[in-house]
Amino acid sequence: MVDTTPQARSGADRRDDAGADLTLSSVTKKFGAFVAVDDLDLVVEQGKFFALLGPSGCGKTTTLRMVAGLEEPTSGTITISGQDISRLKPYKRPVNTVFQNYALFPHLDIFENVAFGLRRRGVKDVKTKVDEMLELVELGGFGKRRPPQLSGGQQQRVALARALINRPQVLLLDEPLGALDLKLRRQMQIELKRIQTEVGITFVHVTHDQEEAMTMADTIAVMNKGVIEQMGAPAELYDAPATTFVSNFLGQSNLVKAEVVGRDGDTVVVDAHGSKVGAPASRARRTSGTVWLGVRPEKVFLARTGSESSDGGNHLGGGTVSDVSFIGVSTQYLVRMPWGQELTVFEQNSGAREAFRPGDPVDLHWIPAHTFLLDADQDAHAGDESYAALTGSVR
Amino acid sequence: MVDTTPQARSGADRRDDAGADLTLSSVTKKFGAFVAVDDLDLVVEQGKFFALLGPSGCGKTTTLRMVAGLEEPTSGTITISGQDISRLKPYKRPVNTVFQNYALFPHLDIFENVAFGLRRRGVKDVKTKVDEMLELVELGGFGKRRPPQLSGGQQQRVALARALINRPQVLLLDEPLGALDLKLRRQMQIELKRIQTEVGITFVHVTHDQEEAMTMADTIAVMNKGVIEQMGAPAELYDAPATTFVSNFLGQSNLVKAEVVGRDGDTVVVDAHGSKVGAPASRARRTSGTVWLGVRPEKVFLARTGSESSDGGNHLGGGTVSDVSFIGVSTQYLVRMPWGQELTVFEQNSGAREAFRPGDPVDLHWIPAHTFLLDADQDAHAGDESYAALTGSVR
Amino acid sequence: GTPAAKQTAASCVSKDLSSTQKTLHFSNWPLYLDEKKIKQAGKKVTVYPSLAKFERESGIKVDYVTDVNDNAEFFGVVRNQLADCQPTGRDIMTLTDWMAARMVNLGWLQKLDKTKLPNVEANLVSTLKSPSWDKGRDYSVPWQSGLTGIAYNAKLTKEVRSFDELLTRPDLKGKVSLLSEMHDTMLFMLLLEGADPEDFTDAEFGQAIDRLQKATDAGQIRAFTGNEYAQDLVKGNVVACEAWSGDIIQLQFDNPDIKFVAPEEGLALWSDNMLVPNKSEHRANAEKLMDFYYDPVNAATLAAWVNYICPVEGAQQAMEKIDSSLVDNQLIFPSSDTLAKAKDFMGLDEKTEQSYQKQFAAVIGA
Amino acid sequence: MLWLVIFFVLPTIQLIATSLYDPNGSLDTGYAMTWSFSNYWHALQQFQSPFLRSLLYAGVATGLAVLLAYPLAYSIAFKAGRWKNFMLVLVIAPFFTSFLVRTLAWKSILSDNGFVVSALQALHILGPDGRLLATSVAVVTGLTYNFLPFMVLPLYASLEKIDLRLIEAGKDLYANGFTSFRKITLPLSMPGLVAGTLLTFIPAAGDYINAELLGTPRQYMIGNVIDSLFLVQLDYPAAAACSVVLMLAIVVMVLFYVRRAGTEELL
Amino acid sequence: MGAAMLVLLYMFLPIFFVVLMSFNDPTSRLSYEFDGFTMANWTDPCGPSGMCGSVVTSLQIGFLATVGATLLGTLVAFALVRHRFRGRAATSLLIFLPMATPEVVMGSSLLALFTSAGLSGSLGFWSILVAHIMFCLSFVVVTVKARLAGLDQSLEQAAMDLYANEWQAFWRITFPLVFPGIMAAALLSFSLSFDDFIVTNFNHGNTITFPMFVWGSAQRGIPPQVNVIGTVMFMIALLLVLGSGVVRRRRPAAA
Ligand SMILES: Nc1ncnc2c1ncn2[C@@H]1O[C@H](COP(=O)(O)OP(=O)(O)OP(=O)(O)O)[C@@H](O)[C@H]1O
Ligand SMILES: Nc1ncnc2c1ncn2[C@@H]1O[C@H](COP(=O)(O)OP(=O)(O)OP(=O)(O)O)[C@@H](O)[C@H]1O
Ligand SMILES: NCCCCNCCCN
Ligand SMILES: [Mg+2]
Ligand SMILES: [Mg+2]
Repeated sequence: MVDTTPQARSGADRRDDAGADLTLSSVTKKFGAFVAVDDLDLVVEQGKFFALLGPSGCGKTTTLRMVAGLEEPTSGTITISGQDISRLKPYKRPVNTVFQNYALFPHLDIFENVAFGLRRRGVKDVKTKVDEMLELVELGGFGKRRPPQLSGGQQQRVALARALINRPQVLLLDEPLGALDLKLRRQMQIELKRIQTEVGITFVHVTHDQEEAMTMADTIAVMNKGVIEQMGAPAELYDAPATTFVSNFLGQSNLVKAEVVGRDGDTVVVDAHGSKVGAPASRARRTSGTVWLGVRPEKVFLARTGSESSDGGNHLGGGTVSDVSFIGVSTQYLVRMPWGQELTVFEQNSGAREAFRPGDPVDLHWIPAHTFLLDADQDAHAGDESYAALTGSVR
Repeated sequence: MVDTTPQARSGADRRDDAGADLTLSSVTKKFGAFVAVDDLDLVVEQGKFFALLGPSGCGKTTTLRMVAGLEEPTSGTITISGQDISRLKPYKRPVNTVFQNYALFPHLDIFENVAFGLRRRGVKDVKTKVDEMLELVELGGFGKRRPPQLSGGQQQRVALARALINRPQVLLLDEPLGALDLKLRRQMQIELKRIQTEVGITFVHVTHDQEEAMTMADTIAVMNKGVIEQMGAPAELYDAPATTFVSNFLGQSNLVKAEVVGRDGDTVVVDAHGSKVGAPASRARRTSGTVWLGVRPEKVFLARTGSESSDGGNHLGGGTVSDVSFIGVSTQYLVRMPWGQELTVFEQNSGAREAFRPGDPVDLHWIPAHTFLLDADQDAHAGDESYAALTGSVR
Repeated sequence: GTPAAKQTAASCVSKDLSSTQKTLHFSNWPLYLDEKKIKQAGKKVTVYPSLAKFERESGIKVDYVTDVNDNAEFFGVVRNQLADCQPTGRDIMTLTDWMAARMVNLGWLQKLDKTKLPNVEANLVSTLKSPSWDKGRDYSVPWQSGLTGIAYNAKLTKEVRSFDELLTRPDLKGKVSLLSEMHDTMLFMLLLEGADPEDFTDAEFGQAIDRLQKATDAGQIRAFTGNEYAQDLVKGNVVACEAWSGDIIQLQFDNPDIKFVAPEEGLALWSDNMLVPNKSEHRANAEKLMDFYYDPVNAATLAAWVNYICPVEGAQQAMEKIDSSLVDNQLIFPSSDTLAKAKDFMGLDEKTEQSYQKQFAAVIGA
Repeated sequence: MLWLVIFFVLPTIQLIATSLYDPNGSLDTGYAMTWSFSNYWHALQQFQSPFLRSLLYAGVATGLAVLLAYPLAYSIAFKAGRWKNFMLVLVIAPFFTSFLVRTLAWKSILSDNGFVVSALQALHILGPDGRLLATSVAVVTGLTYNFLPFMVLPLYASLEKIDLRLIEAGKDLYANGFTSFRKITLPLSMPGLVAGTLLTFIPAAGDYINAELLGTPRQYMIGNVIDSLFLVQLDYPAAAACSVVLMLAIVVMVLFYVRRAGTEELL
Repeated sequence: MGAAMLVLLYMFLPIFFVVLMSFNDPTSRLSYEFDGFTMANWTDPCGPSGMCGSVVTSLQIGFLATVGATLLGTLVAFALVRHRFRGRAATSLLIFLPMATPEVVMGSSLLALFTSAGLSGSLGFWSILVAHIMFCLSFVVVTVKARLAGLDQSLEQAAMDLYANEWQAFWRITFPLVFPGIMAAALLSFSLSFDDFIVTNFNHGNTITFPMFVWGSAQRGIPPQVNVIGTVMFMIALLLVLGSGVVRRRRPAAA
């Protein structure tokens, strides 16, 4: 459908062109005195799938809007393929957006909404392309309807189609799949990824679906209060979070206060409430003094107290199951440790292992390689907004 | 804050009252010739948390709107606590809604948006209550802003607060947490659940987050094309789906064509492409002829071909790993079977077991109790909209 | 359908409550009554000296309303009521000859009691005593009169002496305006045809219309106007026009270049007449007022302010004491010679009136 | 509704009846109902040119009003910030002086020796004998001026509610300033534009004062004709017939226009 | 914004003239030329007899007609947009007819109506008011409808869901959202009423409005004070908005 030969990829004016490097340098945006985006630096490589994650109100939409040219940065520059676009009009930028609020044109039917960008650029054969695109988002036959006659998810798909059809160099997606059910979301994810890989568009994707970010993105940036806390490949962020915020925001983490007591080759040894625990030096952000000892809930497996030896493995003993909840694929256990802290453990419901009940005495085991150490100066609950609520929970 | 004594619960006019039975009888809604909701029957018990799940456009919002009185049913009746409210004005119904599109009042600030319902009912002490509610949704200090000055997730929280503050008998939630990041969503879920349990409000909750539905709901109804396919407790739906649609929509399922070949006590024995596999009779929707043999991906564990015996367990051999993807907590494997079908297996990333690579020869093992049998007249891919895309996927 | 609008003394009888109700509703043209500013309680207020005097002397409270702006318009305002024999809320209304004639014809006016009008009987100038449409002045008493003639701006054009020049002189092309009221303009067209405006035939009228048509077609005439011609004349948008004498006096105060001429074809004399409509309940009060203004001193007071022709014999002498500069103004007190030459428009029955109006309207474009 | 019925429907019925009366009636004799449909034929025949002129002048004035009003309304809605209300009132304030005073002022401004004419003559746009006053230019100018607020205000009201995010979305989809105006702002302001054109065109088509004061009989519009028939010629049946024709013509045009503009919701 | 300013300038062109003329010292009554500067008109604004009275009358009628027509017209607009009733289409068309009716015809029709109702003797303030409400109504309906068209109904629904009955939903939600339209309609109504001469002239009884006064005095030369009134009206309007703006900006501070 689209020319993707390398020759065709150069020239900033060609819209049907492949993706391009996107750079934000020291970009700041203030609303009055409120700093929504704070001195942001960001490089998204050409043709990459970049995911922007962060809590509500942290400045994701604002960042995208500045890239699209819909908000002017208070300071800083934005470039695409080296060309400074900071002051370029939105319609001059080789960028399209799927808006968080859809922003469908109420006076146009679905077909014309999707055709809008093509018509502006005088592209031919609009009908075929739009029909194809509507099929892709499973809205074939809805072309004649008006936006208010669609369900929420259908509207979101129109917004997606409307941006996607233009195959811009950079596509900004602001929670483009939020209103879709899981199945459809997965399908759309695959479509997005396919288009992105085929055409080499640069995607900047805001999502609240971590799985989405994990599976789709080449790079993830975790944003917090207008600042990027950590950026890297999904597995890297997940396995070796740099801050407590990231460790809590991206997936869940158990963080236990510990003291570094020594070193054993590549392993940093810490003392956590009396137990000696090892962590790979490569995953330690700090190698002396007080640290947060971190491990992901799914890395931990539970064993009835004393039932398994911890040869070579890490081990924290003396816990009591305080809560069990069934969440489909897996079960989530809360385990109260002797020092009062509650730790979380996920157990896949393979049915192969015994399920525990509240009150059962258990030990926690995991492999040292899955341990990470963080600077203890940070709040252990940063990024875990549910902490306060959880601890006050009635369940 | 609220009187929840049983005596106070009667009287349809008391807003600060506890939840109430909600019944829909043969409710149908047509838009022109298009049937959005088709002869729906539904009973939601007083004080229960009811989740409505279904693909985009299946009629969820339309159903809620009819309960709220914003859409008139084409036919059928709706009652609350036995009182027919089908033709009652929206403001006479002890029902509040969190709208999918928020529908915040653009000319009022956040405080006044949230205070709206209280003021209409002449409730006293509005300030304290609103401030409390804004704190609850983590928007303390945002009271003076106007809706367009908030981020998407912040707006959604305002919509939530605006409905919640009224403590209605029935609260309708149309994807109330869709725009929130995972952490905040979990926190809000806990809050919702707490309020619901404390006050005994009847919740009807539309969500695309299956985990949300699973953990929060007392009852889940899976809706498809205006019709409810199955309704029941979360675990019941998950473990014993009644239709291929439910089995695919709620979580994922592997469905393999099989022939019933006999019975062994409580176990129905089927032949699936040459392997004998057993399933509990209680989980068989059909006990003769051709069936779909179903098993959840997380129930299956992979073993290098021939490495484990299948004593008493179910077992399908001769597969080849065709795709591996890392999704944080677990890894998803696609395994191509000798008869060409691709089956899915989830493996928790506990780090305790070896990871497979594409091309590895594997066997699938699972416990017979996790097997279910469905009527083979149905499309195996109903509810799995990603199927077509998946099979056509480039990855 | 609607019934005939004609009323008769028998079909529409009016009571007179003047003996008990000392009030009078007087509808007149704006700025047609002497005014004076006085200080009252520290504020400047405007009063009508002569009217105040009348109120004092007669004990009658006058509700003076200046709501006559245009004869035809005013007719539209009162015709429904008068056709139905219903009250208009007015006791005196001041209308121009042709409109007064129509009212007389339609039987919409109350007959005046001559015995209550001694001053009028005595002092009404003779030229106005017997108009064709109200031979015995049974229904009307002139309020003010005026002349219709030609005015030109001497700074912008050389002297204009006749309507003939107005309609044909090439240097005036597109710079001439005529009055939009049929009677005003057609009177001169008839004179140009050599017909007698006080007695002419339909055929003569037809020829007069044709002549006017020719001039309009030629683009000679820029506009048919109401009172706006005065501004156009001052501004130079027109350099010569058909004009009313009272207006020209006003303009001359400021701009001596504006000249009023008695056209060679003749002059037109018109009056605005006080009339008492049917169903007025204060006819006697109205008669008191009419008679009051026919006292020469009162008449001169009025004339000194409004500058139209005073229809009251003896006012000229009385003017000596009021404003001696105006005594010899030919446009306020024209010689009886001038007045004798002046023409009046023949009274027309309703059908003829309508037909002439139509023909005229067709020429001027509406 | 009752209000409309009493104060409008009843008189309208009376008007239609009058238009069918005997054209030979007079006040003297009264008017008989003779179902004289020929009145219409005569009206159309005799007053064809003022009719067409009315529609033409009103059309041109409406067009000009759109051109003038749109930028103004747009600026007030989107650019005026807290001066919004102030500017709105500025738009209407000139109309608190009297109509006649305004028109006289226009007469002065456009007069043959005024600065506008002199300037145009100096630029050779007008010939040395050229004039503005007493031409159709003056009449259309007057009409445009006097109905401008009727265009500005509804347009403003309609523009003001446009969700700016939609315009942003348009820009994001390659619509430059002009295109996004044409494809998004304009269609979304259509209800206001249609309302404005109706509020301008309809009364302008029936207006006669501008033609009377700023024009000459050559510029007379159907309003002047009706006025004259009604007040001077006292030909009530013809006046009524003309009015009915005017009203019908306008209703037909409105229906057609509103359909074309896709703003049926205004009906 | 530049273009907008030019248009405003155009709209103000005659007004500059009016302001200028308010300082005119005319040499004759018929002159509408600037002959000389004087403050006299400003120190004696009510000089011409009856003028100030007529201004007061016009203001009263303008105000009441605006309120009446805006209220009624808004209701009609809502009925037409929000309710499907029989005869809706006919009613909508009916709304256009008064605008299409030449003023002479409307004025005299109303007069005929008042006369046949036997009210001819008591024409005056109230009959003018009724007439004005009558002809302003269409303008209000059309203007408000334009604003109402396409208004997001989900907001009203949200309000109803939050216990606002129809009336409250209207006042609290719809009204503020439609307000710019209503405001525009009210401004139009006022200017229509304050400027009307023809319809008023037919139904005025013994009441004189400001346009009638001006129209009438034009026959003999417009008194320069008319320009003073024009200027003052204009300034009052501006001060009112500026004033209300100040009040509005203060309110949140006070709260
Ligand atoms: N006003 C309308 N006119 C015509 N069809 C409509 C209208 N409103 C909704 N529909 C259709 O009815 C169906 C059900 O819509 P509904 O909004 O109830 O879906 P939903 O289940 O809430 O979907 P989603 O999850 O996408 O929000 C959809 O196919 C939609 O297109
Ligand atoms: N116009 C505005 N005026 C003032 N503050 C604003 C405005 N727009 C956004 N903000 C604030 O800026 C911050 C960042 O907003 P933004 O929309 O970028 O958040 P987000 O990361 O997209 O959040 P979400 O996930 O909830 O959509 C928020 O706290 C928001 O309240
Ligand atoms: N201001 C009073 C003017 C009166 C004019 N009457 C004119 C009648 C001409 N036939
Ligand atoms: Mg956002
Ligand atoms: Mg929905």
